Amino acid sequence: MHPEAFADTRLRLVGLFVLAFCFSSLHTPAALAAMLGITAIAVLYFGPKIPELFRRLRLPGLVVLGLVLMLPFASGQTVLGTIGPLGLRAEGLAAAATIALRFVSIFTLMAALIGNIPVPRLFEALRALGLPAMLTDMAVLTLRHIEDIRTNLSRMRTAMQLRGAAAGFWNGQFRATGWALASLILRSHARSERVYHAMILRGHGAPGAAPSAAFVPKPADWALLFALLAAGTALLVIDRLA
Amino acid sequence: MHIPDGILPVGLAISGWIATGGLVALSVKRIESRPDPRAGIPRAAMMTAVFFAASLIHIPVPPTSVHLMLSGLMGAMLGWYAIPAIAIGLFLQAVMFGHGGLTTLGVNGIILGLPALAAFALPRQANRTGSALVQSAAGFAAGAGAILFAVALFTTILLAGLPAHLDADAERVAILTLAVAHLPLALAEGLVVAAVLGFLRRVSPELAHAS
Amino acid sequence: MTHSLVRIDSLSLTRPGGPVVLRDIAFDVALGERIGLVGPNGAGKSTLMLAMTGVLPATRGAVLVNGKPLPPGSFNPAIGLLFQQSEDQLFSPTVAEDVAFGARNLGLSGPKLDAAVNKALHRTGIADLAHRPVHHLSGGEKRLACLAGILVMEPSMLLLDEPSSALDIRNRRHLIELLDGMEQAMLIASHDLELVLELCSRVILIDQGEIVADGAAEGILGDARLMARHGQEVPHSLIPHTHLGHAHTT
Amino acid sequence: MTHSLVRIDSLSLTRPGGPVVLRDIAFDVALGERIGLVGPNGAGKSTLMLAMTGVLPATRGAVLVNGKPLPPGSFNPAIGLLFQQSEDQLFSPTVAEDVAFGARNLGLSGPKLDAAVNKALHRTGIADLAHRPVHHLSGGEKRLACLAGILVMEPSMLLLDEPSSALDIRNRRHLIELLDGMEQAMLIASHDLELVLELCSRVILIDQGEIVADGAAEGILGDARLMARHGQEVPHSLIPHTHLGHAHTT
Repeated sequence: MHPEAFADTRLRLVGLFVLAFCFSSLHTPAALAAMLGITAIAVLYFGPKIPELFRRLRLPGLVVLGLVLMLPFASGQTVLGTIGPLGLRAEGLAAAATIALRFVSIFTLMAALIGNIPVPRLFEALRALGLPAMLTDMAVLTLRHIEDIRTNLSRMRTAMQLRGAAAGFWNGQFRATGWALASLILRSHARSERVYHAMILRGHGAPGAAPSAAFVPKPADWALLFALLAAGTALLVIDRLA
Repeated sequence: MHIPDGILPVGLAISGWIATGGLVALSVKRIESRPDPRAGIPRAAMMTAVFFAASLIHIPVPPTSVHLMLSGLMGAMLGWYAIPAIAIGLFLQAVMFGHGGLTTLGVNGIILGLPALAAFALPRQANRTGSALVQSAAGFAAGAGAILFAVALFTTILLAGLPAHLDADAERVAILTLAVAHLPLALAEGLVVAAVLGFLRRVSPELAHAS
Repeated sequence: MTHSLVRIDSLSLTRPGGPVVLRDIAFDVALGERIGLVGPNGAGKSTLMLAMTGVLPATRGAVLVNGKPLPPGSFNPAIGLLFQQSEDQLFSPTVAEDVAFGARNLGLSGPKLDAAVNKALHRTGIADLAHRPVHHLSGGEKRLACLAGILVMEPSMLLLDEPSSALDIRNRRHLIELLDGMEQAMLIASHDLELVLELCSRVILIDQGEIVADGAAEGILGDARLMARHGQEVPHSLIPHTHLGHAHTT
Repeated sequence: MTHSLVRIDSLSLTRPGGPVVLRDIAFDVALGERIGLVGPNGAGKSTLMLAMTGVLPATRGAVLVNGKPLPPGSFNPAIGLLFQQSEDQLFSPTVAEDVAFGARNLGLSGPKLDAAVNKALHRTGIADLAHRPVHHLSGGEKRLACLAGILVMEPSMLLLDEPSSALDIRNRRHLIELLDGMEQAMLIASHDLELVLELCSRVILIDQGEIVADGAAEGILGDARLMARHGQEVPHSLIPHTHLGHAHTT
């Protein structure tokens, strides 16, 4: 909603980490309800689009869904009722609900706080927070290669298909798959070295380089960090008292 | 085989971050003691991107399909660089696709990282013996073993971390189901990794194994 | 000979979200005919070629080989596609293994497979490279290895996407002579108009997914106004020497 | 003007295990001079260019810029290299960020950085692309973005490795005109001899890592026997029209 009001990705990342850990420590219904409220406020304020949120939620949601569906039948002693041979149990049901709510809230919080920030910017912030340069260098190069490698891989698979590669993997195609992957690795490796050369030729890692992005916190950044930390503290208190 | 946010108790999630942080610090130290630590960065970045692209390769396992993980391959080809590479890969998967999680990134780093390191050691030993058959077997073991090791870690951590304890029967069923469900993936991954490493040994031996 | 080997029957292709679209593409290819496909980047040349193989299903229209419509998505060895980047097409450790790939998928094995591979290697003149690792070949050798990998499937038509790109002059010359000696029908997409002029008697000019001109190569490539309108230049060998004012002859 | 801007002083390069080697390469480049570098694939053109930047350390000999030897392995913004494949050279999310990369590494920041980036974008005519994602650009736009990323470091010499490869005719023409208007000295490695002829007054022909000829562009490129011996063809625009028997004029 107000992306231009914030400039300092570092503070936002710190706030996100602290609050996400607070979320994952909550158990009591009151605290979980408060967590949902905070998540809702974050969504309203930062405005990630709801359909987009659901689309992103699909893949990781499946893993959680499996667990959430299993727990009420497999965990706990207090049987609430039976569905066929399965007993629905209170403790399992509570655990499942807790997990589902925490998962959705952290996921949504992440989308709201950093979903709009370009990934390279996140790594600049992590670098500024003290992550070793080797890791951020590696990350920037990785980002550089992802699109490339995906395109190359899909073109190679088209070429294989045109030369009659059967769809079946188990039908002896594992060797072709491995070979295609190895060919992809070879050509990508040659390219990654050229890219790295090109970066060094343009002064990558040269002494005297200006910092890539100076982070200057605005008052709004501090206010956001304060709000996130306060929200986390409040949740922990509610969780203890309830 | 990524544990999402919200499942594990916060203590376990924090321990995971500490363990992975320590492992990354150790790796960076090992890498920086080399004559030219930057030389391996392009390869590590490229393999992290391949690790990403591997999710495009679907292996049919009726009634569904799985995709390649390649953590064993990363270990074999990258050695110590595999640890920071996996950490970066997990962070990217979490922020770009919501796959895995933020609070559980540390735990997931251990689940994939330890098997990768094991896969680094294994083919390297086999390489010294020289026999092509032994090397292929080692490649298969690196690929398949990394999956099975990761499944074992995943299951252990998940069961230890559930907020409510399962009864013993359910626990046994869950472990068995997960293990059996991952057998085809382990087999597929072993075959593919053996083929990849075999290809690289023939064509570009210096790429096949990390130094 | 006017037997129509391949017929493109008002082919249209809309890609969801993609900007490149084919609109009502229609032409016939006679047995052994060689056609140049010319047009600016993004005109749809590569897309047309993928659609002709059936790997990209058309939104409307059809591709007919020997009068029979090509079922999209299936394996159609009758039409072989040479990719613009050789590396997209090479995925085996050695040249011989790579060439064998397509033949094996056609069901060949044992001595028959070896014979087919040998024949393809000899036709492209790279028999001596058979056991060399693919990734140590030069650009020109890679292009030939790709070509052998397609010829081994005995296609009746070749689609060549920028065959001379990234080749040096010697390799380009060699490739031109090789292609000139082959009996297959060809569709050659290229910015290398001199190559088109040497190999093709007919040229199809496309722009923004539509056929703008289809006719004799020299007529189209030599039409400065038509070419300029579609971002092309008349090849040097067709430019009349203005200081003497004479018209060119080939 | 015969001030020697860059001197290559009997440079030799042996790569452990690699087949390409440079032997005793020596030539001078005057301020603003444009030299074509011509030769078959594998002759050592790209290697020579990498060695001239200092990123590939020479086994023997030296590269001198304004009389001072270039320390290998260091950052030498005076010599800018345009890679053959634009993709190798682009690694930032947007065009403006990519162009800023080199300038920032020279220590520029704030308004000075912005001014330098703007200047480079305007010189290459891509100011309107500044905030476009690099990977959505066309081939021609990518080439220009790479060029802007080098110009921002204010080099006094440009090394261009196959600058027209993978460009369509319109973009190639645009690039030629752009380069023709620039004051930097250039070494242009290319198989596109018409481009070399348009831009360069001098040509260096290398084969197997050695300089075979160094002199006036038309003299070397028009020498059919010399060119053929090193796998080259005389460009069409230099071929006399034999049926009339007249010599060419440019």
